[in-house]
Amino acid sequence: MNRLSIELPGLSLKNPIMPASGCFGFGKEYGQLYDLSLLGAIMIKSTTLEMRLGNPTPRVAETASGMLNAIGLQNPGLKGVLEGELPWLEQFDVPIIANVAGTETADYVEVAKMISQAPNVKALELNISCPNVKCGGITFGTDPEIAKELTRAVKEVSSVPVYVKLSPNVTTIVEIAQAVEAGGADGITMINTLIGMRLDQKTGRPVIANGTGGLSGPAVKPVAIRMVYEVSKAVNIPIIGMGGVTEVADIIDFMSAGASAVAVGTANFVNPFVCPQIIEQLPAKLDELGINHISELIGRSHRL
Amino acid sequence: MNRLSIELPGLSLKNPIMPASGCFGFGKEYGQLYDLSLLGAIMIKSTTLEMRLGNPTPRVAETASGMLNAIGLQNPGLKGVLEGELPWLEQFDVPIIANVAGTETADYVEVAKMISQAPNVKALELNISCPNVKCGGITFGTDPEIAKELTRAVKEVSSVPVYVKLSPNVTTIVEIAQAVEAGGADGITMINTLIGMRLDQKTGRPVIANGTGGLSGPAVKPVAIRMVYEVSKAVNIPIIGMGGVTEVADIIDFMSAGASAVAVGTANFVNPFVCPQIIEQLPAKLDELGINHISELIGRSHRL
Amino acid sequence: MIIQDRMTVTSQQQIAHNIFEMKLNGKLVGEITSPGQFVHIRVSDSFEPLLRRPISIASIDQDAGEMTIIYRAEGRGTTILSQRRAGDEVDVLGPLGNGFPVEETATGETAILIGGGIGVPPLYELSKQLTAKGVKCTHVLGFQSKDAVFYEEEFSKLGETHIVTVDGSRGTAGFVTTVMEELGNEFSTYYSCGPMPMLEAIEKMYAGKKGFLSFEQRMGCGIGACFACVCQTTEGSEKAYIKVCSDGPVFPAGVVAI
Amino acid sequence: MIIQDRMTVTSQQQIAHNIFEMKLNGKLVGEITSPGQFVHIRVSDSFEPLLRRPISIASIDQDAGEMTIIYRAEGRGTTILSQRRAGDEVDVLGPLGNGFPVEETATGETAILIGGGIGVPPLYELSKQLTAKGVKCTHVLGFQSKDAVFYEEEFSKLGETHIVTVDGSRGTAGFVTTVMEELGNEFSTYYSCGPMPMLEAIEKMYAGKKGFLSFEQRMGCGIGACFACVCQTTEGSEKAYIKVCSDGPVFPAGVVAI
Ligand SMILES: Cc1cc2nc3c(=O)[nH]c(=O)nc-3n(C[C@H](O)[C@H](O)[C@H](O)COP(=O)(O)OP(=O)(O)OC[C@H]3O[C@@H](n4cnc5c(N)ncnc54)[C@H](O)[C@@H]3O)c2cc1C
Ligand SMILES: Cc1cc2nc3c(=O)[nH]c(=O)nc-3n(C[C@H](O)[C@H](O)[C@H](O)COP(=O)(O)OP(=O)(O)OC[C@H]3O[C@@H](n4cnc5c(N)ncnc54)[C@H](O)[C@@H]3O)c2cc1C
Ligand SMILES: Cc1cc2nc3c(=O)[nH]c(=O)nc-3n(C[C@H](O)[C@H](O)[C@H](O)COP(=O)(O)O)c2cc1C
Ligand SMILES: Cc1cc2nc3c(=O)[nH]c(=O)nc-3n(C[C@H](O)[C@H](O)[C@H](O)COP(=O)(O)O)c2cc1C
Ligand code: FES
Ligand code: FES
Repeated sequence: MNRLSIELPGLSLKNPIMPASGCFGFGKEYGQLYDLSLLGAIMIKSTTLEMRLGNPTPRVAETASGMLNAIGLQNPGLKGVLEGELPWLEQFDVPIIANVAGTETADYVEVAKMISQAPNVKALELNISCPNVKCGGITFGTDPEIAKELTRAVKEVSSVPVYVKLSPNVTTIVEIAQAVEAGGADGITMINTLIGMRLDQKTGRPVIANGTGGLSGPAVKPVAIRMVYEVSKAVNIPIIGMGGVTEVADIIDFMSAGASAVAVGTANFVNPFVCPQIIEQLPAKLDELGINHISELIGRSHRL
Repeated sequence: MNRLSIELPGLSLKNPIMPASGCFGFGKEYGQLYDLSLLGAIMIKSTTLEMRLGNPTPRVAETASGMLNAIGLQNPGLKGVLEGELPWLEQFDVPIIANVAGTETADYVEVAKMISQAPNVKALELNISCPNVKCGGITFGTDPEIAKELTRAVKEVSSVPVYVKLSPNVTTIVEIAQAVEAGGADGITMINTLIGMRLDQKTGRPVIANGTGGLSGPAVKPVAIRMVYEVSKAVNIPIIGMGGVTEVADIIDFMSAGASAVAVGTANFVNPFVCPQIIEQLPAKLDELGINHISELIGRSHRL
Repeated sequence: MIIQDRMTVTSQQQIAHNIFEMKLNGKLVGEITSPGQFVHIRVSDSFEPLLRRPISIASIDQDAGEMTIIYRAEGRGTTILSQRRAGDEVDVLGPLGNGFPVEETATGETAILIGGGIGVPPLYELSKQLTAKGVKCTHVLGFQSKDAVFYEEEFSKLGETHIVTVDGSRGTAGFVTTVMEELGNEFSTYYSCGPMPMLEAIEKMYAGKKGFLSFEQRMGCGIGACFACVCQTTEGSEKAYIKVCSDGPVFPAGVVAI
Repeated sequence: MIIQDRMTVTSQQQIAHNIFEMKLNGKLVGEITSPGQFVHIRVSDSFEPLLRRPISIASIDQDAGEMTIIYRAEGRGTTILSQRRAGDEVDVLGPLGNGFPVEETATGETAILIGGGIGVPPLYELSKQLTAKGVKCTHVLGFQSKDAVFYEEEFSKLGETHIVTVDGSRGTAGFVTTVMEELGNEFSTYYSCGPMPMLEAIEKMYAGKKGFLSFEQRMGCGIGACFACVCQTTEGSEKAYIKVCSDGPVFPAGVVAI
C-alpha cells in the first residue's frame, strides 16, 4: 500500500506534494536537479492566451520570513506552452496542473479549452487571484458572482477537472469559495499571495517596480491555515493548500486544517530540493504521529 | 527646534512613537522600566463598558516572524479604567489615546463619552477591528456603512478627537477609510491584526483556545505598509501606522508610506525598551537621510 | 528590579537527553530575590523566532554574579539557545515573577519538594536556601525515563532524594504520587513545579496542607502587560484571572483553578 | 552541473572596509566551468532572512577543492554571512549562470578588465585564467575610497593595474572611465563587472569593440525558474527578456538594454 497516495478529481497523486504555480517555471530547471516523477503533481506557471513580458524589475523583495513578487505573469503564451513546454514534461510520470490566467472571460475560456486537451494536463488551476496584473485578474477573485460565472464558463469548455485558486485579499473567503463551488469547480487551491509593499530606506520609494507585490513564504502561513480551515468547513470540494510551506511539519498542518494536498512555492527558491525531501520524510512523520495513511490527516483540526 | 515633534488632532506629540493598544497594558508594567514621559503618546488597552475576562488560554502562539493572540479584550471595564488606571498615568507628561471597544453602538458611545472626559485622554481610538471578539467588533470594521455610522455616533459624544482603527481583513481598506472619514473621523490608526491560525503538530487542533488569533509582528509589515500607502493617498485625515515595527528603520518606512506617527506593538514583548530606543535613534537616522524635520518623511513614497 | 541584561554564557553543558545546563553571568543576578523566579530569554538577535522563552532560575551564585538555568532543547527557540557557547552573550530579561516563599517553612521543620521534568530546576535553588536555613528537605523528582534524569547527585547532597521514572528505568516506576503515598503526610510545607496533571494530583493528595505550586503558561511580555498568561482562579478568590508572569508563577495551593 | 553543497568555511577575513573574503571547501568547486559564474548562498539555516544571496566566485583552486568569494557585508544577509567562522558549514547552491568567455581572447592578445566595487571579485579568476593562457591583461579597478580597495596586490601580480577612487584617496581620482580614456583602444577584448551606470559608460566608450559585461539583478530562485531576474534586451535581439541568473550574468556587449 502506498501510504501517501491521494485521489482527487482528475488527479491520482502518488503523494500530495507539488510545486506551486510560478515557483517552478515549467519544470525544466528543477528537472536538472532531481527526477520530476518523484512529485505528486506539478503546477506550472500561469499561462495566458498571448505571450506576456511581465513587469519591469526589480520584481522581488525580501521581507521578514517572506518575500514580495510582482513577476506579472511573464509566460510564453498558450502556443508557447503547448508547443515548447508541455511536451517536454511528458517524459515524467507526473500529472500536470495547468494554471490559467487572463484579463477577461474569453481569454480564460480559450486557454482553458486548448490547454486542457494536452495529454499530460490532468487538471486546470484557474488563477482568479493574481495580485500583480493591473486589469482583470484580481477582480475575478474578489467578487463572488464574477468568480462563479468565470468558473462556469471555464467548466463548460475544459476537458479536465477545474480547480479555482483563491485570493486571500478578501473580507470573506468562504463566500468566494462557495461561489466557485456553485459555479461547478471541482476543487479549490489556496492561497495566492497577500498584497504587500516594501519601501527603500534611502528614497522612500517602493522597492518593487510595480509598487505592490504578492507576499509569500513562512510569514503568511498562519493566514493560509486559517483560510483553509474556514473554507474546508464550508465547501464539499477538495482543497490543495499552500502558503509558507518549508518543511514536512507544514504538510501535516495544511492537511489537518482541511487540505487534501499541499503545494510548495517560495521554499523551492531557498531549498531547491524541498519537495523531494518532504516526500521522503513524510512516512517517518506519519509513524511519529501514529497515522497509517496520510488521508487520515485531512481535516483533523475540525474533529474533536 | 524639536526635530521629532508632530501635531495631530488633539495630540501634540514630542515624537511620533507610541506603544500600540493591548501591547502595553495601562502603562504600569513598562513604567517600572523607563520614564513614560519619553513617549510620544500611549495607546492604552481596549476598554469596554463592563469588565471583560477575555478568552481561555492559551491566548498566544508564535509564528514565523510573528505571533498570534486572542486575548479577547480582557480589561477592567470603563469604571476600572477611569478609577484604577488613568489617574496613575497623570503623573507623566504624555497624552493618552484611549482605545474604545464594544459589541454594539450604545456601548461604544457610552465608553467614548465618559472616557474622553478624563483629563489626560487627548484622543480616542475606536477599535472596530478586533478579530478576537465573537459578536460585533469585527463587523463594524468590515462594513463601510456601519463603520461610518458608528464613527458619527461616537464623534457626537466625544470630547476629544476620534481616530478609527481599521482592520486589514477586508477586500478594500480604502473603502472603509473613506467611510470613517465621511463619518467625521479625525484620524485613522492602522492596521489591527490579520486573522490567522496555528495548529498543534501532535493533535492537529488549534494552539490558541479561541481557534483563530490575530497575527502581528514583522511578518505583517509588508501588508501594513501597503495599506497605509493606499489609504494615505485616498483620505485627507492623518494616519497613525503600525504593524511589525521593531526598529528605527521601520519608522522611516511607515512615515514614508504616509503615516504621521507610528505605534509599536508586539516588539515591546521582545525588547521592552524598544520605544525609548527608537526615539533616541531617530535624530541620527534623520541625519543619515539628510532630513531636517521628521514631518518631511510623511508620504515620501507618493512623491516622485 | 526587572532589568534587561546582556549576560555572558560562562558554560553550556548537556546533562541529560535534550537537557542543557547553562551558566550565565551578569548584573541581573544581583536582582534575584527568591527561588522560583524566572527569566525571559531572547534566544538570538534575530526576530525569528520572535518571542522570548521563559526559563526558571535553577541556581544562584551571588558571589560569582552567576546563575544557572536548566532547560529542555525541544522547539526552535530552545534548540537555538542550546547552540550558544561559552563567551557568547544572551539577552535576558528578569528576574520575573514571585518565587517560592522560603520564609513559609521555619528552621527545623520539614519540607517536601516535588518536581516533574523541566519543573525540577527551580526546586534546586529552593532546596539550597531551605536547607541553608535548617529546613529538612525531601525531594521527589519525576522523569520520563533514565535518559532524562538530571541533578540526582546535587539534590541528594541536600537531602533525601527519590527518583521516579514513568518507565521504571531508574528509581521507582510510576509517577511522583507513587512515592508521595509512601512518604506520608509528616511534613510542614510542600513545594512543587511540574506539568499541570502532576500539580493537580499533588494538590488533591495534600488537600489541607500548606503548599506552593509553580505554574506554566504561554507568555507574551512576561511582565504583566499583555494578559497572555492568565490562569483562572478558584471560586473563592476575589480576582477571576491572575497572571502567571507577574502574580505568579508560584501561587499558594488552592488559588489557581486546575 | 548545479549542486547544493554544504561547504566548509576554511577562512574568513575582513580585507577592506565592510569587505570580507571567505574561502569555502566542497565538491561544488569541481563543477565550476568558467570565471564569472556565481553561487547562491543561504546565510543561515533559519528562514529569516529567507532568500539566498547571489555572490560571484572570485577565485578557484581545483587542487584544494576550494573557492574564494569576496563580498560586502551591508544588509542583513551578508552581515550574518560575515559572522561565520572557519569550520562552520554554509549551504551553497551552484555554480550558476554563464561566466566570462576566456576563449574569446586568443593567446598573445590583450584584454582590459574593468571592475567597480563588488564587481571586482569575478575579474580576479578571469584574469588568472587569461594570463595563464598568455593573454596580457590590464586592470582598471574602481572603488569609493581607499578604505574600500582590495586585491590591488593580487591583480598587480597578474598585470598592469590601475586603481581609481571616487574621492581620489588612492590611485587616480574619478571614475574608471577617467583611466580608460588614457589607456585608449588598443586591446582585443574588454570584460567588465560593476554597477549599471559604469557598465553603460563603458559600453558607450568602447562601442564597436568586443566586450562582455556581467549584470546584477534581484533574484528569487537563481536557476531560471521564477522570472525574477530578467533584464530587457536591445531591440535587435530575438528575445525580449533574458534571465540574469541562467542566461547571464555575463552577456556580450550590446545584448542587454541599459
Ligand atoms: C514560568 C516558566 C518557567 C519555565 N521554566 C522552565 C525551565 O526552567 N526549563 C525548561 O526547560 N522549561 C521551562 N519552561 C518551559 C519553557 O518556557 C518552554 O519549554 C519553552 O518556552 C519552549 O520553547 P521552544 O523554543 O522549545 O518551543 P517552541 O515550540 O518553539 O515554542 C513556541 C512558543 O510557545 C511557547 N511555549 C512552548 N511550550 C511552552 C511551555 N511549556 N510553557 C510556556 N510557553 C511555552 C514558547 O515560549 C514560544 O513562545 C518554563 C515556562 C514557564 C512559563
Ligand atoms: C550575479 C551576481 C553576483 C554578485 N556578486 C557579488 C559579489 O561577488 N560580491 C558582493 O559583495 N556582491 C555581489 N552581488 C551583490 C549581492 O548579491 C548583494 O549585495 C547581496 O545580495 C545583498 O544582500 P544583503 O543581505 O547585504 O542585503 P539585503 O538588503 O538584506 O538584501 C535584501 C534582498 O535584496 C537582494 N539584493 C540586495 N542588493 C542586491 C544586489 N545588488 N544585487 C542582487 N540582489 C540584491 C538580496 O539578495 C536579498 O534578496 C552579486 C549579485 C549578483 C546578482
Ligand atoms: C515568484 C512567484 C511567482 C508566482 N507566480 C504565480 C503565478 O504565475 N500564478 C499563480 O497562480 N500563483 C503564482 N504565485 C503564487 C504561488 O503559487 C503561491 O500561491 C504563493 O506563493 C503562496 O505559497 P508559498 O508561500 O509557498 O510561496 C507566485 C509566487 C511567487 C513567489
Ligand atoms: C497581545 C496583543 C493584544 C492586543 N490587544 C489589542 C487591543 O486590545 N485593542 C486593539 O485595538 N488592538 C490590540 N492589538 C493590536 C495592536 O494594537 C496592533 O494593532 C497590532 O498588534 C499590529 O502591530 P504590531 O505588529 O506592532 O504588534 C493587540 C496586539 C497584541 C499582539
Ligand atoms: S506574559 Fe504578558 S501578562 Fe503575562
Ligand atoms: S532568479 Fe529566478 S529566474 Fe533568475
